[in-house]
Amino acid sequence: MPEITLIEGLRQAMDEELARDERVFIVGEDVGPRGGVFRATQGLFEKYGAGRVIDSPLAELSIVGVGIGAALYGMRPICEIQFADFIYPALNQIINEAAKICYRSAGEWTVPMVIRAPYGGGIGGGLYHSQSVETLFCHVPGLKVVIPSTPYDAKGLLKSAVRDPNPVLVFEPKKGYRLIKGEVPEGEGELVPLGQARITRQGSDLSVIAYGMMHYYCLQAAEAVARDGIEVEVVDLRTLKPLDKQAILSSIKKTGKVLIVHEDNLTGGFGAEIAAILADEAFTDLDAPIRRLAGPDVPAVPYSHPLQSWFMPDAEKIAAAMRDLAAY
Amino acid sequence: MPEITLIEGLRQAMDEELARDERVFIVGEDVGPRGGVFRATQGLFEKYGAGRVIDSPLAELSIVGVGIGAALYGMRPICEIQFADFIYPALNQIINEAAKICYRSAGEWTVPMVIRAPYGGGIGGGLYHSQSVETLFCHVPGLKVVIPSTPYDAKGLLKSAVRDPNPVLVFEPKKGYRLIKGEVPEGEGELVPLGQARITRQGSDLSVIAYGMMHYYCLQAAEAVARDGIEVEVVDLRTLKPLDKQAILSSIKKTGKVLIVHEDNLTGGFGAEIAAILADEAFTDLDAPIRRLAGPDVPAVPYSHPLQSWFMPDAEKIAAAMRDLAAY
Amino acid sequence: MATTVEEHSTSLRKDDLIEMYWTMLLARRLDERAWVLHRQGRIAFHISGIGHEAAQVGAAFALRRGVDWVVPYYRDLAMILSLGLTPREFALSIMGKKGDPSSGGRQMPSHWSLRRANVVSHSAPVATQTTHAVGIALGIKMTGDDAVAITSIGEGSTAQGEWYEGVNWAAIHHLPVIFLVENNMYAISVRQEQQMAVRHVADKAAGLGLPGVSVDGMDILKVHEAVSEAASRARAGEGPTLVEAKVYRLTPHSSDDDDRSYRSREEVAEWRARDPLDRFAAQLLDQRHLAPEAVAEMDARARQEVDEAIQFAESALYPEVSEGAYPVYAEDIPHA
Amino acid sequence: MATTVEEHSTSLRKDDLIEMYWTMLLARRLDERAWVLHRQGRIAFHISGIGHEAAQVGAAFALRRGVDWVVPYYRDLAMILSLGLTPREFALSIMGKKGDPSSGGRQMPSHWSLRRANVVSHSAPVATQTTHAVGIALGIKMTGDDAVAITSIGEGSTAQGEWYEGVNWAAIHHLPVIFLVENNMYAISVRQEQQMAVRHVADKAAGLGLPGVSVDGMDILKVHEAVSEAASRARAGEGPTLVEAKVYRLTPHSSDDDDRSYRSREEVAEWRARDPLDRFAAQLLDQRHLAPEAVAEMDARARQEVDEAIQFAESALYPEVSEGAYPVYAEDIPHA
Ligand SMILES: Cc1ncc(C[n+]2csc(CCOP(=O)(O)OP(=O)(O)O)c2C)c(N)n1
Ligand SMILES: Cc1ncc(C[n+]2csc(CCOP(=O)(O)OP(=O)(O)O)c2C)c(N)n1
Ligand SMILES: [Mg+2]
Ligand SMILES: [Mg+2]
Repeated sequence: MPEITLIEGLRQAMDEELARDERVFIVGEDVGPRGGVFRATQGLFEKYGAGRVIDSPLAELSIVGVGIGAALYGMRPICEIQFADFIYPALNQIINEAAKICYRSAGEWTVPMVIRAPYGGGIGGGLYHSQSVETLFCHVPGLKVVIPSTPYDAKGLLKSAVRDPNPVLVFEPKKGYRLIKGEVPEGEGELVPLGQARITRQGSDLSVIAYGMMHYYCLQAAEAVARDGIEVEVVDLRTLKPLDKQAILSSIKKTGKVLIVHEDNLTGGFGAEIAAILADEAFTDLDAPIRRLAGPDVPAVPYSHPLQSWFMPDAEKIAAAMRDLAAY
Repeated sequence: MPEITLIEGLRQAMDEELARDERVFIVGEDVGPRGGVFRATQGLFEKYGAGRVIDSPLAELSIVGVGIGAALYGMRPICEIQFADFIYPALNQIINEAAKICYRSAGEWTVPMVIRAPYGGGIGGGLYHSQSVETLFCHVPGLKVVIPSTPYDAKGLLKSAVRDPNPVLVFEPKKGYRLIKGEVPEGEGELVPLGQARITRQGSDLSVIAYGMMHYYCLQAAEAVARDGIEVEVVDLRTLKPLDKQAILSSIKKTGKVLIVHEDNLTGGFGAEIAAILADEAFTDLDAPIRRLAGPDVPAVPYSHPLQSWFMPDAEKIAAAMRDLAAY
Repeated sequence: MATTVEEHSTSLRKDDLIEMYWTMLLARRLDERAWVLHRQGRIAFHISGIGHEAAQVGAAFALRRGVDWVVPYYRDLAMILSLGLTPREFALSIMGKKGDPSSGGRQMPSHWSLRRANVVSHSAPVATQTTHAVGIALGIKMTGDDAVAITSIGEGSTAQGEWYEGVNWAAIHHLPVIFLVENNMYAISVRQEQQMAVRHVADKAAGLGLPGVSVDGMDILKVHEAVSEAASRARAGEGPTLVEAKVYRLTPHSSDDDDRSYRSREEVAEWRARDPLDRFAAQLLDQRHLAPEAVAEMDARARQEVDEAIQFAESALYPEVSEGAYPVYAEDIPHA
Repeated sequence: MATTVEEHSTSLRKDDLIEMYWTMLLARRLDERAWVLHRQGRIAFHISGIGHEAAQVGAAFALRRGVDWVVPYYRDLAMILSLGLTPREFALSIMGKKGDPSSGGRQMPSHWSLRRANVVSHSAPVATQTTHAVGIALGIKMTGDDAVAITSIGEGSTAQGEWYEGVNWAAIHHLPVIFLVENNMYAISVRQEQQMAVRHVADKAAGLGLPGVSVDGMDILKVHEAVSEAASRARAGEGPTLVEAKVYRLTPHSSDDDDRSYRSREEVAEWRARDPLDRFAAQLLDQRHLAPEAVAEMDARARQEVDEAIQFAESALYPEVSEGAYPVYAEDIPHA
């Protein structure tokens, strides 16, 4: 199997879905001849034409709102938000509309659509090109939220998202776009089902729960602490909503200790929900406090290099937190 | 001391602040001659004129965006969002702008503004006139979030919010606007400082943490279970962000059991953060799982009366959860 | 002056005219009854279309009903009746009963959806529907289907960026969509002058690069003509049109409103004298399309249909409590 | 044809003209150096104003600097230099060094703020600044202060509902604000025709009820004149104006962009021949406001200032890690 990058996995997924189903189309800023500012849609405009790879006006709420309308009509839009930081103008459309249409119409109408957005820090993007925004959406019934951390999952999850009959947000760890490589079968790729976490490393001393770029660092950190004899079990959530609660509960049953890692701000981040579930449903399995390692509570990742490093959780900080918890 | 309603407390606060500081002004939909759709600003247009009580265009993002600009210029806007459900168009302004301006300018610019919005269900408002939206904002560094549950606090907290040099969101339990009455000193009222919770009932068996309308029901429920000999300590958060962590931790130290109640959806709600803090920092004080009672995970409160009752936590459901936890 | 039926250029037959009048009448009687039910405490909320009926029915009859797509707003009772909503269904919806076709009792009344008639579910946050209509029109264009989308909105709500973005997109891509603005001069209490600095909503079209027309929305034939023309343009691939219908809301904003704080009784009385229902009746009588007895008979029939519908709904069941939990996701629909 | 200095109606003195030229020149040399530093791997990011300098300096010199309020966007290096930013400060900002006056290294370069000059902090999400300028203008009107607000934006970003809402509000309330649109025909790769269905951004003004003018933004005097007039109107209580300056971005969108995928080299070359810096130099030479030697001397001086600034910034310190944690709230500012 050939090794490809995470972003190439995404590109292949879109290419294959465009070829498979003529209702599928892409819409967003600079997705056409430019191929997207990260080149995720490179070549697709040339292959499928301006009718199916549409350069939108510079206006996120209408990218999503028009996508919803098209989905109501029976199309399968893939909406690109250029950076997750720019998704806020579309929140009314996502939260008040896309998420609620199925319920509010008693199932008469559904919104099969995908919203893709690069997210996360560590790339010198400063406050507005580094944000993690997944938490907001994980709180909203009616949405699904997917964050891949490998090329294989990126391709397989995005394909599943396109075929899903609900609004699905796919947040892509942009720092990993070219950094993370992995094997992906050639040709018509495999689907990765939404809603299933994956244990990417077995261990008995403590469980680490992560997703996206942080999952990548958690694996590195787990290797590092293994040298000190600490065996960490690593859970890659892959889909945050719906959450694979069973996978988490079983891991904690086994290890009794848990560290949750995300780069989004600590307070009220997605780690809080995981911790809350465990503090209720795994209460008797826990033999240490539930620990979270997350971005600090400042408005976003600062630009200047030393400040960015201060903000971002990385393999070293994660390893330190693992050691600390293992010693509890 | 005269008894007044919660909404009258809010009206008095605005009246007094308008009189005190000429930089203060009100802006929102129908806040002028109509006095607001709930009459929170009744009489203020007549008293302070069209220059200080401004009927805005029907456009929430500009209510907030223009408010931010005015605040940058040195004014003290009180922006009214007619229903919390309609705050989403303004999220880009609140999250990307108001919350981040102080940090991003290294403190050169600040945004002293208040955003008020009625929130919550139980009033037959259906999906779009019943939402609880506090959780989104509690996750955003740079914002403060206040939810009063008594007329005294409504007045004192809103006055403090107007004087606060930061963007402060005040969510008002609209079901309690006229239902909740209480004593408030006449004349120039007292300030209630932001960031302090209040123990509104002492108890030793378990702690209940709530805010807004749910706090009101928690007190009723606590009375009910007291008849069965269960002594509940009730914590009214009053300010959700910054959270009064100390108040919560001390209460749990005393009781060892905790139930968190909110009407916002369960998953990823503000209760998750409280649970996460306790599961880490009060781990050794806990002698039962951390329980949450919240709105179910459907998109919002449905309209039809039986469905609304199904959705809303109330004194009865809370009492049942208290009994259940006490018996653990 | 009102258009005479003869002057009116489109091909409305006598039957159409009578059906249009019937629909306006039925809408009016249902709407009036809802106000009564609210005063009696038998329903919790009502938002009214009284005064807007000519604009709505005129627009609806310019569509190929069941073919074209409609994204309405909360004041559009008369429009949705034109498209096939039954009085019984309306009655179920105002009582939050099972069988309400818009939402099974989940949404407030007058938040329409009628799948069988291509009426798309809309919400309460104003102006969100605009981009949906544009997306539908995009879908129509992509599939090459022979349909047109129309979306309605109040003049105040055109202050929302959402509205601007939708219209802009449609103008750029020449999409087959009609933007109908029902301009009743008020957004709850706020007058048009506080919502825009142009005289007519139609003036906004110039800045967006699409045609805009403003018509007397109390004149059903004028509205019918303008929307028919817009629909022809859309079908011919000539792109979107903005149609402004100048109307007046003859009632308070909703059952929660009291309009005395923001407009004079004289103003309301003045507009009441221009009631679009009376006006259309006068036109039809004048042109001898209807005899006075027929008008009276239709009114009696409308009242009876309303009575029957309300009775039906009052004895209907509420949704079961277990229905509250779904369908949050499309996967839950089989259970619905 | 370019305006001659004589034709130009406003009262620019020779000194002003030379200062304007100097500012354009300094902006150009700083900007060019930033591209070089980026290629050398010495800075991480640059977003360029090359081609926009006439529009920006022309606009800035129409303001009472230090009195009027400015809410700029990321391409406005030449404008902010006109308002008092020093080359050293710019150099600090592109390197993310301590002392960057916009953000102390927190924001990406070219996200301006200069409190001492009434330049308000802005962000990356486009169009959010528009309503801020309107709010500032509201504050000016409320206090009766003698000031004007100006905000700039790209033509693509006027597709945002945020822009529309801001302009609409200002038009309704006759606020003293100028909306400057620097129309360079592209939003990254997307051409104007995909952003709007009108020929000129200024055409949008008609739909919003305020005056709109479109000028050749490569002609500094034309821009100066248009903005001066808009400022006079604002000060006279006559409300806002939309000024469109037609320019061209002579570089890729940013150091992350490669513009070859979306525009031809011929097109860029054609516009390069109309470089606003060369054009203004030619005007000044032509009108004998400057001698050729003076132009050369100024250029040498600009290059030297740039060298010096870069050197200064390279040896400056980074922010301390402890600074990352504040100021999240105004209470934290004393520590800053
Ligand atoms: C986003 C949003 N903000 C506020 C409201 C509350 N609201 C409901 S209707 C209305 C006025 C609408 O006026 P207009 O658009 O003129 O329509 P009309 O009701 O007059 O037909 C307002 C402010 C809302 N529904 N949605
Ligand atoms: C809300 C938002 N969406 C997307 C972007 C990414 N982006 C940055 S600049 C730009 C193009 C802006 O074009 P225009 O307004 O014409 O200004 P120009 O850069 O041409 O001066 C885009 C899409 C952004 N910064 N903000
Ligand atoms: Mg109206
Ligand atoms: Mg541009």
